[in-house]
Amino acid sequence: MSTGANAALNKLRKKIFNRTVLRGTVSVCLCLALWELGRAFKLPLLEAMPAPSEIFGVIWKLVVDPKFWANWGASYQRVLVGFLAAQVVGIPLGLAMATSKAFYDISFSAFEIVRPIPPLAWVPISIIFWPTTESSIAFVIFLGAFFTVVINVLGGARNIDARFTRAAISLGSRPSDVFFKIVLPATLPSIFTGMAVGMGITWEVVVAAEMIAGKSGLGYLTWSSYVGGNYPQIVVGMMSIGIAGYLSSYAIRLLGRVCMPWLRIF
Amino acid sequence: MAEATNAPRRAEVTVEGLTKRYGYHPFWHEVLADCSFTLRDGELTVLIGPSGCGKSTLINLLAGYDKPDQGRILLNGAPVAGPGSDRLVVFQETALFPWMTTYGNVAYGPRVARNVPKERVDERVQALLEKVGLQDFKAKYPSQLSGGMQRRGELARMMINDPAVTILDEPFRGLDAMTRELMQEYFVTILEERSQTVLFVTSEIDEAIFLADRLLIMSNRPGAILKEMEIKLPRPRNKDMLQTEEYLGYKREALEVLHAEAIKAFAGGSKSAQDFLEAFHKEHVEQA
Amino acid sequence: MATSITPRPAPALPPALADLSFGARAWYRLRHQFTNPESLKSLLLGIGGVVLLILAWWLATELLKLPRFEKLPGPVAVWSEFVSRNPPFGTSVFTPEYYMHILWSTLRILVAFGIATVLGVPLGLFMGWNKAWKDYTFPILELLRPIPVLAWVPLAILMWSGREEPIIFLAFLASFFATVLNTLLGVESIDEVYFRAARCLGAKPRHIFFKVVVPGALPFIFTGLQIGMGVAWFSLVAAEMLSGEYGLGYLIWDSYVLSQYSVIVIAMVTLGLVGYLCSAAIRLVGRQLMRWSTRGEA
Amino acid sequence: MSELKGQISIRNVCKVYDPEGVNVCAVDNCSLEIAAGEFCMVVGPSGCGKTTLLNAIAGFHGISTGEIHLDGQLLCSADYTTPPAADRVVVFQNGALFPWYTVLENVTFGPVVQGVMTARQAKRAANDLLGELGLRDIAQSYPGELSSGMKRRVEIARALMNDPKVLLLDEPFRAMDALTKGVVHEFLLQVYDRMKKTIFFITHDLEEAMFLGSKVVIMTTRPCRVKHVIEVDLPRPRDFQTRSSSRYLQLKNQVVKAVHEEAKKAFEAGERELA
Repeated sequence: MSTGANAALNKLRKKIFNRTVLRGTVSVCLCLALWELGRAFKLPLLEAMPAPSEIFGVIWKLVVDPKFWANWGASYQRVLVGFLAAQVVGIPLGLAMATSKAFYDISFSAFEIVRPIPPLAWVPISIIFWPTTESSIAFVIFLGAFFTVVINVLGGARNIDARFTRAAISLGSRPSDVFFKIVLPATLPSIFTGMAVGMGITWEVVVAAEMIAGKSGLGYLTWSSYVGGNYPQIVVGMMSIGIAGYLSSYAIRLLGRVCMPWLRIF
Repeated sequence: MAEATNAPRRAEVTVEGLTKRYGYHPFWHEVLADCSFTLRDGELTVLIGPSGCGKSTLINLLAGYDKPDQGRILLNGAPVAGPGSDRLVVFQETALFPWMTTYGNVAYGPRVARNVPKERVDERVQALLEKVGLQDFKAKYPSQLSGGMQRRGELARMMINDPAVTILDEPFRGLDAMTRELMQEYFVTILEERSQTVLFVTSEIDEAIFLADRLLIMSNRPGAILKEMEIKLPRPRNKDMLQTEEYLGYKREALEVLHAEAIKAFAGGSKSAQDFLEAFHKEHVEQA
Repeated sequence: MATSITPRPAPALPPALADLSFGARAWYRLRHQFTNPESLKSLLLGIGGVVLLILAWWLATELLKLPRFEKLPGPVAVWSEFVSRNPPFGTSVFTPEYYMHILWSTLRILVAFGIATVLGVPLGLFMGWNKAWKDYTFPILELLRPIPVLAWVPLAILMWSGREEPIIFLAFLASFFATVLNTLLGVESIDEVYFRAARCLGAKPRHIFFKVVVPGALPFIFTGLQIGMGVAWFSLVAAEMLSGEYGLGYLIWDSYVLSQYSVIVIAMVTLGLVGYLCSAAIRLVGRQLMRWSTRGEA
Repeated sequence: MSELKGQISIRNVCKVYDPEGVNVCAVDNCSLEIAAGEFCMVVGPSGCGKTTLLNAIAGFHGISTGEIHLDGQLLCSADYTTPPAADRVVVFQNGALFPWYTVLENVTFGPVVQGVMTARQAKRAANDLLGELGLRDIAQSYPGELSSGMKRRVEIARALMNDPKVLLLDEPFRAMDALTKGVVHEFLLQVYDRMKKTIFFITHDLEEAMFLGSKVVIMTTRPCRVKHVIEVDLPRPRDFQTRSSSRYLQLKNQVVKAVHEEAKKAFEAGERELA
């Protein structure tokens, strides 16, 4: 075979079979074993937890159950709506605050007063205000991501190296050129940071909101398993939330790589 | 030649009594105080001064990014109101836009000007990239280029706009000694060829004398022009000239002035002035 | 030819204003804030923004009684509850209950945050310092991290028998992940050159740990602690809403259930304020511990 | 002064990196003898592999073939590397003073961690050394408060505090302007004249090399190999006047051309590599 293919194969082999991976596998296996034995030997804390062996049984039952996947769909839908709304409102707001000093002055202090309130503290107000449970959950999700997005966009857009905007002006740019060709691309990394962090918060809020007030979704599944005494299903619910959250962040990272080719290489 | 413009543009910049303060009373810093000088048409003027003396402020004022508190700047007799494409700044280190390829960076000026047909832009960009030896790198992003290549990219981006006045703000800062030397020789050939009005700002005395037609020495905060020197080394310049008696004479003369300034800067708490003072002490006071 | 290497003595600092007292500087700064048209304008605009926000709230809820908004508590109702000696809903600056709630939440945060710091900082430091440690622990951390802390609620209730423990456990968990990961990042951000310098000066591993790793990671550790404090409050509120007897989160939920809507707003604002103060305290400690970085810039 | 220590002999050293299965030869069959107490300058374009050599001597990484000896003892070979120790102290390119310690704490770091002095002894010794080198006034400052020239001096003092056999300097004055460099050069020369340590000094600045060194080793660009060795027989102690002596100019003219050629080649090769 060609040496190139061989080298690539070697590289792959090195990537998979090395000490780091081995050690990681060992420790994860050890943890699983401890968890399993914890239930059998009634170790403190672990005693009450459903053991991995019980969980596997539940997983097989759930994977073929369409209702389980409907919960995934419900959570994703909420996340998407709240998250997108936060981007659509937050990014322009952050950019506006960064580009107009007067607007920054007038809005920033009000913004900073509201920001430290944890998003979940808004739940009751949101329930009172919005007509349906669904819309009130969406509103809290929106709030969770919104503040992070605005702060990140604002920070990114305000910290653009003045040399870039000045160089652009010297080269004959109009204000619209400066905004679209300089400010926007220069803020893009911060926008994506904000999105990634916001996505994390979004999932936290979705889970909590579904537990408190939901009728469907992965958070609801987890909570109802607890209420219904189906303890292994709690862990499956948690795992599903973890995987779903991870997939969402991964999607954002992927989008970031596509949108910012100049950061890709080094 | 790509930038075969019709007639050579005349550009003379006169700076009169420029004063600029930052902060608030009584804590304001008077960065420039009654600073006056002229950039003559077609001449390469080098401005040198201790670090933190207000050189960057002066550049911002000249380019129109900032407004002076007193005094005025005249370009061919007309006052400067704001930034304009007749004056172009090449910034410290590099200000190539990291999100554009080399090609995109060089083509930026004509693209936003929107008055040159696309093919013509392409032709000029290609020619300029070739001239600075970056034709193979036009699809690369600035972070993929070496320090020297980034500086040449800047040069191409500057030349395509063909500004009447070019302001270079310590463009070689952050390069290693060898690249720096190569870049100095490279820039001097290009600038000699263009023979337009150029203000080159630096804090390195050797670099300053090597490049200059005229040397302006700036005082420490608040900045003003302390001394003007005509550098009459023959052109085209080369590095061998740095050994001549004539050059050493210029250097000595400039250092005397800078030394007095560095003492003041040091007294004002500047860290880098300390190095300068010691260097001067070694080279001149002990020699005597 | 002089042979001494002595640098020339530093001339005395002449700037007339350098020795002004802190108070005088503060006074001038304040005066500038009010006399300089630019800063006065932004100050006024800032105040105007807050006033506008409250005004809009008042207009929507109490004056115009817009649809949907009319159900929300208005600023006047909230304020009158808050400063009343005999509040209709039982929560104001004069009632001990108000302070009990604050105290309970703060205590829980302190315990959870304290444990998270005591466990998380050393773990992060070890992980960054020793490759084997990181290889063994990092995958577990990475597997657990994507699970939102609040998804742990049911499990936490199962694991811990008491009423307090699950709440504290959740706040701890949130803050723990932030602390560990930032500490790890901090150690990995230390320039390799410092390790090399220490080694060629003869430092043994324990010296490298205490004299390079710990101080070098300090800036990131404090960033981690700040984030940790934020998320600890975040999950505490949720946990208190779900189960609890005291605490600001409980107060919010309880007031909602009892339809004492103005108390919700009081609790929310208090929550924001207390959370902000906690972060400010961490910042202050950080600045004290890292004087080398602030002094260098002077 | 008693007998000098710190004789280094580098014999047929090769260093091959293996990033992703592609062999990159950084140092190729490099041999060099440095006498005890010699001021040896190694000149070559940046990125040519000089630092690899220095790191091998310091013990930061091993070598692929060949041997390096220090005072007759094996320092490293293909299958053995002596870990870094205080007999070979490195002064780094961008400086490695611990920013979280004061100058005094930085200087006492070595003896205290090695356990050869108590903290108090070390403090006294450090104060003496700082005084001797004219740095006493800044003993309580943090590195962030010092000018770049001062920082390098403190770093050299920190190295000397350990009484090393060899000082390894890795382009320590790289980012300095010409004037500042001049001061630190004289500082280093006076340190050398007083302490007579073996110095292994990497630079890409030929002037610096000629001015400081007793021996200038010129390296080729990747892979790194010895191209010329020039004995600089300028008298010591040297000072700024040395630079204008006829012997200096003569020696300089002799080597400038050859090196400049190598430098240009490296510069162009570097650009080609990026393409």
